[in-house]
Amino acid sequence: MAPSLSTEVCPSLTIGAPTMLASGILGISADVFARVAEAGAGAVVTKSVSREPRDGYQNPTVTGVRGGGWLNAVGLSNPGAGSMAGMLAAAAGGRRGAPVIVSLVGSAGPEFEQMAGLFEEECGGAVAAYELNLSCPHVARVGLEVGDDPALVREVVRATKGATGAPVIAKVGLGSARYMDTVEAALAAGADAITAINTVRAMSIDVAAMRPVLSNGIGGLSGPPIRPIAVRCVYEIALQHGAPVIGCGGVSCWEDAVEFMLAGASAVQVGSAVAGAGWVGVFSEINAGVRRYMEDNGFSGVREVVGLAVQRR
Amino acid sequence: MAPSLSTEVCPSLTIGAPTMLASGILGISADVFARVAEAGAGAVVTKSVSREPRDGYQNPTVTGVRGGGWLNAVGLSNPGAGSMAGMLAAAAGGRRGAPVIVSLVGSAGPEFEQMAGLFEEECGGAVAAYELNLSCPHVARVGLEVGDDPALVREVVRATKGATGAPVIAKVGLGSARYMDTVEAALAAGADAITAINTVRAMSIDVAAMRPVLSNGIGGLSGPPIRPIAVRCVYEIALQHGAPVIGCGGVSCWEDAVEFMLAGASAVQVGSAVAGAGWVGVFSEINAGVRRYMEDNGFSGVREVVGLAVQRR
Amino acid sequence: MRAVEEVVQETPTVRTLAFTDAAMHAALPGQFAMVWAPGAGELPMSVMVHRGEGKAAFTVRRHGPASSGLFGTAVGGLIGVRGPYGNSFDVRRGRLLLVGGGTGMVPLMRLLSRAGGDDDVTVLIGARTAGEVFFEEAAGRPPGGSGSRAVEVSTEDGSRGRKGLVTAAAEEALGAGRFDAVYTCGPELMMLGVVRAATARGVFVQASLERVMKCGVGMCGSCCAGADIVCRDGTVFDGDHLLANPDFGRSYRNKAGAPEAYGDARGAPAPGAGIGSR
Amino acid sequence: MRAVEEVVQETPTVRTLAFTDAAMHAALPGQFAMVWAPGAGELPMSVMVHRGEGKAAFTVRRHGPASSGLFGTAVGGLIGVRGPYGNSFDVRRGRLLLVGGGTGMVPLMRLLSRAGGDDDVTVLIGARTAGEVFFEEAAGRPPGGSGSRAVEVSTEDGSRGRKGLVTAAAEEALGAGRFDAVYTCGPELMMLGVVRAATARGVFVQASLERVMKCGVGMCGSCCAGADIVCRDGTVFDGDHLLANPDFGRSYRNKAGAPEAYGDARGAPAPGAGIGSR
Ligand SMILES: Cc1cc2nc3c(=O)[nH]c(=O)nc-3n(C[C@H](O)[C@H](O)[C@H](O)COP(=O)(O)OP(=O)(O)OC[C@H]3O[C@@H](n4cnc5c(N)ncnc54)[C@H](O)[C@@H]3O)c2cc1C
Ligand SMILES: Cc1cc2nc3c(=O)[nH]c(=O)nc-3n(C[C@H](O)[C@H](O)[C@H](O)COP(=O)(O)OP(=O)(O)OC[C@H]3O[C@@H](n4cnc5c(N)ncnc54)[C@H](O)[C@@H]3O)c2cc1C
Ligand SMILES: Cc1cc2nc3c(=O)[nH]c(=O)nc-3n(C[C@H](O)[C@H](O)[C@H](O)COP(=O)(O)O)c2cc1C
Ligand SMILES: Cc1cc2nc3c(=O)[nH]c(=O)nc-3n(C[C@H](O)[C@H](O)[C@H](O)COP(=O)(O)O)c2cc1C
Ligand code: FES
Ligand code: FES
Repeated sequence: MAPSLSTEVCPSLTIGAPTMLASGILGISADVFARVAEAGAGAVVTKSVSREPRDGYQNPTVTGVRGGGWLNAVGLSNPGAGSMAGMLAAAAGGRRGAPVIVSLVGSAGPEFEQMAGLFEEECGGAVAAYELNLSCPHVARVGLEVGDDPALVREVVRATKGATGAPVIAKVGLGSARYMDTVEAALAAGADAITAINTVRAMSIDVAAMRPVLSNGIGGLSGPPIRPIAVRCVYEIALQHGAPVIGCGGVSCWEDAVEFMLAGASAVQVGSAVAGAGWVGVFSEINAGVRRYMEDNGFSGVREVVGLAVQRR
Repeated sequence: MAPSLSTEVCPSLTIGAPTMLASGILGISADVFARVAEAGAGAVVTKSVSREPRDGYQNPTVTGVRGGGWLNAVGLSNPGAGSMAGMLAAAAGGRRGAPVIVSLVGSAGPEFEQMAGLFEEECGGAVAAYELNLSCPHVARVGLEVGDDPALVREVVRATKGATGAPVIAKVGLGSARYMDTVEAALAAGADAITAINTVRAMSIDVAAMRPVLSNGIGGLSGPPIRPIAVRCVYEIALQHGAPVIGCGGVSCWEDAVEFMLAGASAVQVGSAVAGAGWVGVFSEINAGVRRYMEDNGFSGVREVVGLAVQRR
Repeated sequence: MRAVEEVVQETPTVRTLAFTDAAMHAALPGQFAMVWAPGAGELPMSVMVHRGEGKAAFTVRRHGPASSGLFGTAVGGLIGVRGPYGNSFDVRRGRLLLVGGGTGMVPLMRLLSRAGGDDDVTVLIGARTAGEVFFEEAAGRPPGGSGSRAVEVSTEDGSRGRKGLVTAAAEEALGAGRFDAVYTCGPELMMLGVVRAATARGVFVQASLERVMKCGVGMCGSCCAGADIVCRDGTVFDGDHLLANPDFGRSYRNKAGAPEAYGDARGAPAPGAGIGSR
Repeated sequence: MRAVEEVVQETPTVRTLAFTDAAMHAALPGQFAMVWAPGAGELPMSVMVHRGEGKAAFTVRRHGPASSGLFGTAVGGLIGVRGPYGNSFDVRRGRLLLVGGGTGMVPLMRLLSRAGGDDDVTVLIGARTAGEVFFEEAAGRPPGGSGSRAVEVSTEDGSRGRKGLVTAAAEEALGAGRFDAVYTCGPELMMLGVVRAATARGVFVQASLERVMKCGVGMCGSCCAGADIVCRDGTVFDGDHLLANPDFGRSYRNKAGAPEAYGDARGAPAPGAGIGSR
């Protein structure tokens, strides 16, 4: 029997393939979500939405990095929770494709509570889970500034949990505090899973222009450069907490996906790799590779792979 | 007039070229230091030495990363401060080449004081500066575990300063606390300059072996992947403190070196890049490129380049 | 970064900046670049042809902060150029109709440079007023072979060429003669008119869409239109595909990513509506 | 990772593990790989020849934890292989003398496979006792051309071949005949003897050094000898260069990187001294 790609992300969320579209990637259109699902993604995560729409920063907001990877500071431009909820509600009728995970970003509990409440009201059935962005590294008062404050993390997770019965996933990153404190606070407050990691605070300076490339100066590094850092975090979280983890950071081929699974991730998110030659074809390529790996090694399901490298050297 | 490559690292340390050999790279032999100096390095930093010799971890201790960069956990293997001091003393007679910066690693003030005292006694004149490794990410009780504790950082810097009149450089990295606290503590305690950054805690898992590659499991990521992170740190330190900074992390060509200088570094360290095709030839290649850049842009010295991108977007 | 080597003033508000870049020189007609004017911003720009080995250019209209920064770059000034991105026009042979509005003429000029010497090409240029017409002479330069080049200008105020919208000129041309292919670039409602007119007559037509673009490589999603990612699926689309796209001529995503309607949606074309100032 | 395809028991404590790897197959004589036995460790290993397209092998003596892990890898077991690293022997034509001790025979076997069919090669194999001799037959296989292959074994206990150290056999061979080049690999004090003997007679000689190796790529410095970085400048060095290296035959860096003396430094060769068990 061919091994199954389906994976239990956390007890209340099982998806058909272990590759998800990461937040902020092609993430504002339900039509595009359907297309990414057809391309093989087991779930799609929306762009992080805030209570009010945000224009974000001026271009340059995205730049390739010499030596590999991407740097971005789009500044959390997003149409706002209301617009996103409306779009998902409209799309829910003729719904095709994979579960949609809504990413929320904000500064305090009440905002998250309001937004989750709004989605539940407008399109509750269409939201498979909420991912809380506690880790965007380049926007003031949100993201890492929340994630770096364990008390605030608890407040935000509790507020979201209070507004929905859907699983709540905390997305953590490397900030200026111990990221493990963020993980602990989120889990203590009831988070169902952890996504690790977001982009890493970084900068590119153009030597001819003699100034930072991004209009915001500092941005977030993504792509292959951060993969070994992300794998380490997934491994540490799995080792210390045995909690459900979604791996994110630099996944661009099946080996990367399997590496995260061995480290303890029950699914991976794919972000910058869609900029590669295969574009959204990267999902089916990764899925096929993961399936082949399971076949070749006699695994019947993803669960058997997850965490195999933990405590094994 | 051709621009000069010489650079003032900090008021009490001026070197002939802005590229240094990073600590832990080819760093245990005075004969090799002389050779690296001939290859163009403006200074060499020794392997971090501890009070007692350390065997370090078993192989695999170094591994290339799929997609770029290196991961290592050599476990601070080093011959000990006594052996290193003896070697430098013996070499000091027929001394050729660039200034030698001695890297020290330990857990508390007295250790640093003792080691610096020993070097001062045995070969004081041969030591151009001390670099304190407050940032090795994969050995217990030293490195980041010291760097993450600002009180300990102050103690260690003061202890070293008390034992020598030579400049003391604090090498910081991304640990689990705010690295800027480490910078602030080190500067407050009298550090003459900051080296940023060390390797970043990371991991590689082999999908066929289904286990971490390094015998220590977790190691430190170096090379091009960490450059944008390191540039960001140098920029932040220059912006917030205006302190002398030495850039380290992923420098492999002259553009990288200039990028760090524009971000505020008065010199750069080159580590993993010596594993490249040009090997130790990388120093003269970078120096030549930096000189050409200064010529093309009408700069007469390194100082005019340093920090140009700070507060400029 | 590329140094600007030559600046041509096309109209008081439009300039062409030429530079050397092998990849841009080789760009296909319709492809674009992300162009950075340091300190001012980065914008998507169609790659313009420029004579000379390895040369290329951008033709920019001064408008907001980023385009003004680019417009103001003098000879010797540096611009950042990444790309070329996107697909390109399917350049057919025979009788071709090109319909351009404003800087929408840029990709059409590159297309024209790839047209065969034996092809008969009619170029319709739309502008508000005489002073805003550019590329008229270059578009009319006779080809090497047996083919022909005809250029007709439409201005809204009638100060040059025929008075009225260029869509009217396109309707007329399509009614009067047989064309093998139609290509259009300009304000979206103009393109909607041209695509409809050509499709109604069963003529192959392609249009190049404009959207907010941040990455240019199919990652950020800012450029989406319906299920299409314009920077990667496009910017050039076939007419029938566009007419099936619920957003074409109707709405675009603003900087926040929220849908915004084009003026009088699917109604009469209104030049200048939509994003950008192209 | 590579799957082991074949295991050959050379002696009770030495095995050859063959696998498929194009880069290792193409390795030059003297080059080495970093070989990982998961869970046991990673070691530098000379690349051994193996018949068949794309095949290569390692020949390992069981000793400490890492070599025992590798030795114990069965057919189908996985090993990690990175490289090939280092330089290689300068393979000359004519009358060649190869002097190997223990697993130092491995790079010499690859060298032998590159020797010309018309070359006359004498191979001197040193071992402690008869049961530890291997590659004797393979080394003696006649070449394709007009050349010859002569193999002479020395054992310390005289249980096979001549009794005594292989350095004595080398001295004798060098005294008896004219050689165009001498190549040696094995315990460092053995190599010191061979290098001295050849140099004294003005014969070109090369030796392959063994040091503690962590990276294999000239980065970590663990393999330094004098001003040489053995993994990158070597492992093969010319005799005169070695005799000018203050560490050759005298000291090596232990795992901490501190210098340690070879037994009776620069004195009589003592097989087995130094790092590793090669
Ligand atoms: C594929 C493509 C090709 C184009 N080719 C040309 C061309 O050849 N010549 C030309 O003059 N114009 C072209 N444009 C339009 C151009 O990109 C700008 O939209 C236009 O110049 C207006 O910019 P502005 O600075 O005047 O901004 P405004 O319209 O005043 O907007 C303010 C700011 O918004 C941002 N912004 C505006 N438009 C965009 C956009 N499309 N994507 C991302 N950010 C934006 C910029 O930061 C700008 O400064 C093209 C657009 C696309 C999508
Ligand atoms: C270029 C080169 C080629 C070699 N080729 C061969 C070969 O073809 N066949 C063969 O059997 N041996 C070869 N060796 C020797 C081999 O690398 C080991 O030194 C030897 O196998 C002993 O390892 P051990 O596990 O028995 O360790 P011990 O000698 O017991 O040492 C204990 C541990 O130290 C570490 N260690 C030992 N030697 C080294 C080393 N050189 N570098 C880094 N770490 C080390 C390992 O973790 C080892 O398990 C070669 C060595 C070099 C430098
Ligand atoms: C252009 C861009 C926009 C992003 N926007 C968001 C976002 O809105 N919310 C979020 O949680 N992460 C965002 N991210 C981070 C990604 O979701 C992901 O965590 C990161 O890119 C690392 O994964 P990758 O290496 O696969 O790209 C964004 C990343 C990129 C490149
Ligand atoms: C094999 C290896 C050993 C290292 N050992 C040390 C060390 O002993 N002390 C130290 O401060 N940094 C050590 N480092 C870190 C480097 O000095 C440098 O900070 C890091 O590699 C980033 O620079 P790079 O990207 O140029 O390699 C080591 C790095 C490597 C790769
Ligand atoms: S501009 Fe980013 S996806 Fe098109
Ligand atoms: S083994 Fe690392 S430098 Fe030679």
